[in-house]
Amino acid sequence: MFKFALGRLLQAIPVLLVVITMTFMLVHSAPGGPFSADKAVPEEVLKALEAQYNLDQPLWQQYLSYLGDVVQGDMGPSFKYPGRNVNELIMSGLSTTAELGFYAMLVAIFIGVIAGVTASMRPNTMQDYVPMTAAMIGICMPSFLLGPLLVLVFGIHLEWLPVSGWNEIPGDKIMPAITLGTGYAAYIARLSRGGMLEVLSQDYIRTARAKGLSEFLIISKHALRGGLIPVVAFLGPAFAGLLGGSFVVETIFQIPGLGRFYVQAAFNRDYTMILGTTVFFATLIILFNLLSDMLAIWLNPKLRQQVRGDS
Amino acid sequence: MSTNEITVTAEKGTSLWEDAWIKLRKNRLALIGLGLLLSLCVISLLTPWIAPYGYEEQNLLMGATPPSAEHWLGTDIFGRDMLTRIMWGGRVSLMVGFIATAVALAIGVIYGAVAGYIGGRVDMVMMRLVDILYALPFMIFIILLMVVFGRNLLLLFFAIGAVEWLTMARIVRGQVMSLRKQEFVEAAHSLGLSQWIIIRRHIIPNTLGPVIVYTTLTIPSVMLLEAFLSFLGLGIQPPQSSWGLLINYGVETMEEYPWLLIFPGVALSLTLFALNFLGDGLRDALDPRTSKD
Amino acid sequence: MAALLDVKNLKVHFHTRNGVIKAVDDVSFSVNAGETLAIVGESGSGKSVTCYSLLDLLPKPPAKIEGGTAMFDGEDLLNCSADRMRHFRGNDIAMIFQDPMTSLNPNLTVGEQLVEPLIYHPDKARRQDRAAAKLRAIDLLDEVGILDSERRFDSYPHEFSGGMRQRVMIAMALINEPRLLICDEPTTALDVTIQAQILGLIKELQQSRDVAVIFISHDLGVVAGIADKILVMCNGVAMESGKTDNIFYKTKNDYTKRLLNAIPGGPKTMKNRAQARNPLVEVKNIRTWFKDYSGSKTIIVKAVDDISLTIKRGEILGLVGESGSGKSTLGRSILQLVPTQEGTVTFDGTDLGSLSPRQLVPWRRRMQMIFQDPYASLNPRMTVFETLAEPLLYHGIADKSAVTEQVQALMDDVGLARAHMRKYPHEFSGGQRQRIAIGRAIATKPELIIADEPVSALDVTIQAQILDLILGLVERHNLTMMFISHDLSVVRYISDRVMVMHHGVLVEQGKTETLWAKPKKAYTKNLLKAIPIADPRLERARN
Amino acid sequence: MKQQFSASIFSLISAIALSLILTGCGSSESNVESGNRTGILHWGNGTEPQSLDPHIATGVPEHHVIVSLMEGLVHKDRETLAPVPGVAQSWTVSDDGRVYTFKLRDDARWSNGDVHNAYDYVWSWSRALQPALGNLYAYMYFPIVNAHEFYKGELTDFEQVGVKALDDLTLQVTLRNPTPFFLQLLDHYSMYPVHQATIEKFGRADERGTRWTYQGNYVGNGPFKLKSWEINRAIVVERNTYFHSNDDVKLNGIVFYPTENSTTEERMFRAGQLHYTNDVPIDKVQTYRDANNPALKVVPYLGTYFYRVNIREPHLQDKRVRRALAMTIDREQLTEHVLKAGQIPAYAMTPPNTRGYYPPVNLSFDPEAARQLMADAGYPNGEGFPATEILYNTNEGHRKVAVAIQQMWREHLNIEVKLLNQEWKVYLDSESSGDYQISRAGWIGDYVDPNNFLDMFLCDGGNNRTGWCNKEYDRLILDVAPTAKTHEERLAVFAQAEQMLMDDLPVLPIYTYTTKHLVHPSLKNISNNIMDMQRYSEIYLEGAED
Repeated sequence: MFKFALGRLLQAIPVLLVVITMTFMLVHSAPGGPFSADKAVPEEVLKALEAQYNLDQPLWQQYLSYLGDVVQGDMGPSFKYPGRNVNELIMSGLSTTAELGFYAMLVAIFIGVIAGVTASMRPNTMQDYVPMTAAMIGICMPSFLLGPLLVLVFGIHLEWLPVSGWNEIPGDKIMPAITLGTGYAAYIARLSRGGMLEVLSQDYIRTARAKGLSEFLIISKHALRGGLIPVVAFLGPAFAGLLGGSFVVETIFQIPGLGRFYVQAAFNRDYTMILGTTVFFATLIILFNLLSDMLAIWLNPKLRQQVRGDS
Repeated sequence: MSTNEITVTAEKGTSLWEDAWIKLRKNRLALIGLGLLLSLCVISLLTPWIAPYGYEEQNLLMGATPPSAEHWLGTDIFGRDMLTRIMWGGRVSLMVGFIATAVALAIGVIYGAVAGYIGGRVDMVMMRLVDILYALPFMIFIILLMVVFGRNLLLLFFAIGAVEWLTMARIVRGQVMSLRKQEFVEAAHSLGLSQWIIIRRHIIPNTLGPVIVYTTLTIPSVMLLEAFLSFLGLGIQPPQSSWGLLINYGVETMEEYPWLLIFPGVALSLTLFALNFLGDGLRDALDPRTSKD
Repeated sequence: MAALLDVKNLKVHFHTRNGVIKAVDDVSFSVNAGETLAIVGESGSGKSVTCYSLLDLLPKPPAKIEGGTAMFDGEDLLNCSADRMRHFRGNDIAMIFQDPMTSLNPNLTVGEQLVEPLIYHPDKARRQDRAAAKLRAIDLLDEVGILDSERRFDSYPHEFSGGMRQRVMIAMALINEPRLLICDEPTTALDVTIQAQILGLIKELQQSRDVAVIFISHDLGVVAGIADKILVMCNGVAMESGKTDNIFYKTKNDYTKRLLNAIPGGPKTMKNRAQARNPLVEVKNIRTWFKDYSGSKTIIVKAVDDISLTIKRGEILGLVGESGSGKSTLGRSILQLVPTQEGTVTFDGTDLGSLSPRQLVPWRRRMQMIFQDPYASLNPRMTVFETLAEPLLYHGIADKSAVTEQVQALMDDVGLARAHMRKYPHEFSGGQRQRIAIGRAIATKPELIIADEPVSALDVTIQAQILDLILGLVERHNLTMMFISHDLSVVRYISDRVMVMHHGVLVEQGKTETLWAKPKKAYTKNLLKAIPIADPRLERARN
Repeated sequence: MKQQFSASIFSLISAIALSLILTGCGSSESNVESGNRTGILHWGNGTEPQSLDPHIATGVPEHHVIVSLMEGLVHKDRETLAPVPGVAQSWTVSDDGRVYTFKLRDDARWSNGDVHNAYDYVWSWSRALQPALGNLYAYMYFPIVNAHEFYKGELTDFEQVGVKALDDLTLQVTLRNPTPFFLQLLDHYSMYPVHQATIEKFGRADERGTRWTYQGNYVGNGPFKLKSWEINRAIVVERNTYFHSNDDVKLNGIVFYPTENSTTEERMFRAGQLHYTNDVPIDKVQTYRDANNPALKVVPYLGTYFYRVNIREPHLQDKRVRRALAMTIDREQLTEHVLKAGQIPAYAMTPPNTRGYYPPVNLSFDPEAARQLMADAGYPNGEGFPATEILYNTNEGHRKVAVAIQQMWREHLNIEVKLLNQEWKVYLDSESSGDYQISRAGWIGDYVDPNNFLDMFLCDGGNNRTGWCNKEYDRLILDVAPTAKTHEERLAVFAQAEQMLMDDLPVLPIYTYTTKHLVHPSLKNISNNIMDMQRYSEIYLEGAED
């Protein structure tokens, strides 16, 4: 397992390097600099600002010094928030976004797996159609629509939940988590239905049935493990996507997360911040894909024993 | 029980599509989906002739009126007829949905198939490239595209295709990795067929099932992505509109003028369900291994 | 004495969109305690459906039991509640399935799966705690011949070989001391030596426990030795039933006769066409090793280890070995379908290993392969025409205008009706599919064909037809063939010369009849001894 | 079969889970209720402030926070905007209007207790004029003698700039010209003092982005002090006990929320999470109006929404075309039916009643005359009019205006105009590089004076961007107006200049902005001035009314 993980991490190095290089070129060739504003910026001020952030140096020199800093773990100062550096901004947003992502994932897995498993038990009956139709709606319901809908119903009309905020009022995490998780829940429902249908048609399910086990045991003990492997494979990319895609939800609910930083940085041409968040997200994507692969291995006893030797 | 205990022998040979059509015809949901989709397409095609009003025709005095005999689906804040705007929006959304998805499909399937079939180091490099593209800041990328190439609908297709093909490539690759170990691929290899012919004739057609399902999921997300890109300035410009944009605007006023959200939402949902039913039906129908029962 | 199980007028229908299929049509039989009933039939005969319907294991819909009774110990199995059915399943009636590879849950240890019927017993009074269940399970594992049972209790199914897994399945079936054991083709997926062991084990256990056994098989040879009674089924209908000896020696039914005749037995009847000089293929010291990267340490699998052989022009060389012996890899190595580490393969004087893939293309035309599984070896999305036309067009054997004609000729050659040209593989039966695959192999007019278990997935009557087709083609097209099989009877029936492979090395080779008469190596002797004989008296005499 | 049973188990579990999620918490005390009890104001503040350094910050959200933390020499009356004493107790102006002498309060203190005196201003202003600091509002200082020269680096000795501390409590400022709006400038945060010791503790005086603005480090002189600053979450300020008029301050603290999405903000207000919103979504204004909801406050704003016309474009060079375009924008319809928030149709650049100034108006909605002008310009009935685009930055409001105007021009002039929205920074780039034809723009006054609107269109004005240049106009703004003897005379000069601008119409004025806020009834002493300035030291909360 260790060797496997190490190999994948080594592969990540060139990937990250290319990501940094391409992003660097992208952001520096995008129109509008970090200091352009609707009120004209006097030439001398612009020069002074660019000098402060080394933007007056040739591009390759900026690139090399940026790379040097990143290798040492320093992602540089933010252009938009003078006095803050990218590292601390990412860290401040990360914990929130990670927490939001975690809850959303819980919602997604919980609802998704239940719906998918329920549907798979009686394919092509109402027990299948109802949750799967709901899943279809969930996949297609954009969060910019679901979020406000939830807010209007539960926040404003019923007054059960706070309409915004994070860690301020109890219960303020519920609606964001549901809003963010629903699309993934729907996807997981489809995946787990497919996986379960596949497994339920396996010979060993018939064996279990012939042994006289109850249907509940058959589902929970024999089928679930194999049936959820597609879900596990989806979790890694999904979690990374969740972190990246949390922007809309963070905006709707005023959550101080990384997604907002990222989008604000792009709009503000906060070069270092864009680069920092991109590198960070790329790392996350690689890490979570790795984790989900490792989980898939761990779930499969055959693969698990093969890799146990050296971990 | 083993499936080969029930074998139904068909008397006359049928082509893949004929065969699929026969099976599809028996799937009521898929037929409904197909019918719905066709009628939406026909309406879109005929919109310039059958739309009750002009899509840009404003009447500020008639702003945001609820559905009435005059305006069946009400009017937006400029007094433009919603039915007309949804019809015109459908033209854009359906076109973007289908064409951009087709672009993503073409690139994703070929890329995924090549990576999965060749495998080894080539696969690793190709998949790392996908990782890289996944990681790049999409918004900056779009803004750059816009600036470098100007704006037009073609670019919109390109931008959307550029994002959506990545997942498609991953799915196809996974499929191909398992397909290439199948005996019929080995048989093709032993016939001395070139790799490209094997990929094209033996591998890609057999990935149809998951590809169709993913495609039906992609089309709606493409339509919503189009709205986001149009928002950023890439893609269509007012007074033209699309379902995605209409929904976007509708969300802002969903308390005041709910019909501005509901009707475009219904149009998009109908398309989605139609696509989904048709997609599931097609997947089953196009799989020659499922008997025609 | 009332029979333990008495099935009367069982009718099972499948309701599909294309109409009703009568999978089991008015079948009756009975089994007594201590008795073995064999239900024999080819695929589609309804033999498995019959037994699954007893334990309500059929998917409903599409299956529906339309009529009949199945009295087990005075209770009708076809007409009891789902809850009551759980009391029968795994307790009074246990089942063993065909494929031990897929019938055990790969995610749970065998121990866990073994104790389940005990610790989740539907009858609370008979439930046991885990520790007691474990002891019982370990005892049973010992009994079915699993060594080191205590340690193996915590192993996963993939750590067992096929035969061992089937032993686990048997132990699992016996754990609640059932009174009726239903074995659904329990040995079909196993090698011949293992098959003999498992058959012996079932027989032994049955006698020691006095249970009734229903033994489902497509192979009359297999049941000859163990069945007391036989029921022959075809297309859902019972063709003939009676005592074993009566079925074999006083056969009444035509279908049963055909079944018996189709069993390959005896030597080859065609003359040996091998030309002594100038062999077509010469293999020298070939080694094909695979690296298994999946483990922590890279394991080298020596699939083919230092084998030399020659194939003479016009001969049929049989290659025999059990699963994992490397026989398929050897075939693929000769055709350059897998990379080899060492050694040379010379085809008609040319060293194939020295050619680039592009240079190899014209040679591929001259040597072809027929694969084992006619379901997997045909592209499901290509019609017969497309499958057969592809090599013709690709190698320039036919141009577009003549290709239809040539494909038709090929179809005639392999005995396929021309009308089927535009159909897809799934519309054909297994035998017909194998004909398509053979057609594809001979399309390029090759000189050498390597046939990798071409008949092992087929029913016995179809198997006989395909073997005759192959023999006919060899003669008509002057083919040279390497025929790979685990089934010694088949190899004997078709080959001029035989090689025996075991663990990647060549054990023994010689003229077919010489080898049969006087095997030199112990391994070969064991192999030959394990062949089931479709003759109850001979079988009984053997034991 | 048994499947029924397990299915019901699954649905049971999901039902329990759902109800747990939904009823997990009851409603507790809202922000507004607790705020009213504890004297904490919950304030919707628009976007996240970028910096709280008064010499670096730009933007309205920054302004709100900084004025709660800092105080200038002079500030404005919250209704009349007339200068009232701040840190300066009193001031005198010399007869020629060039020398201001400020007498400072003797009880002024920094929020850490340090004495706050006239020398702080000399040091602070010298810092604000350091070119390296990148102070975008440095031009606020340029009326001061030699300030511009120092800023450009032509002078290095700050002694020569017209700022002197005569003693601890006396500050003398000498201006280049009489500048009637100078006292107003002093209330702009770019002229606020900063605490020298704190800044030097965290870096050089001219170093941008040091940590002195962090929570725990920040030292100000205003009614509140910085308690915490969590980006994208909230900025919290609390009572500054060293503030000279602490006894008069009623609020115990303010929480500034970044509310960049006005739809969300409005929902927060409805849910009792805010006392005050930064904005009201366009479509909600009507709803609040219809319901006669007293929370809605719409007030005219010192700002003009207009379209720039790029007169470097050949077909837009003809001022008849520009006039025709300007005459066919039905501003009444636009403000009444599209914008619906009390915006005032604008027929000139400067908003009416800017310090007594009413701009000359020679523009009206007249499609008939406009068509004639177009025909004269060679485009009868719009024929042959080249393809033209309206550029706007991505925003719902801008889109609405553009869509309506597009249709008006089509209807009245029969010309096809395309719309083009661009992301903000791209739009800025296009506009400043002249890569547009017609572009939407807005200008919000920094101080109440026509000068602030009119000096934009000087030939080399950085914010001109239209290519329009008129030497006579430049002369009026730069030379004639500053030397005017009386206020009236000065206004007459501006009127003359604006008349020239409106004759040529390089810009098409559309409407005068309004500010829209939702204000909780418990919030008192909220100001309704045209600069949308609030005095946090005067605001108080009345106990909850519900």
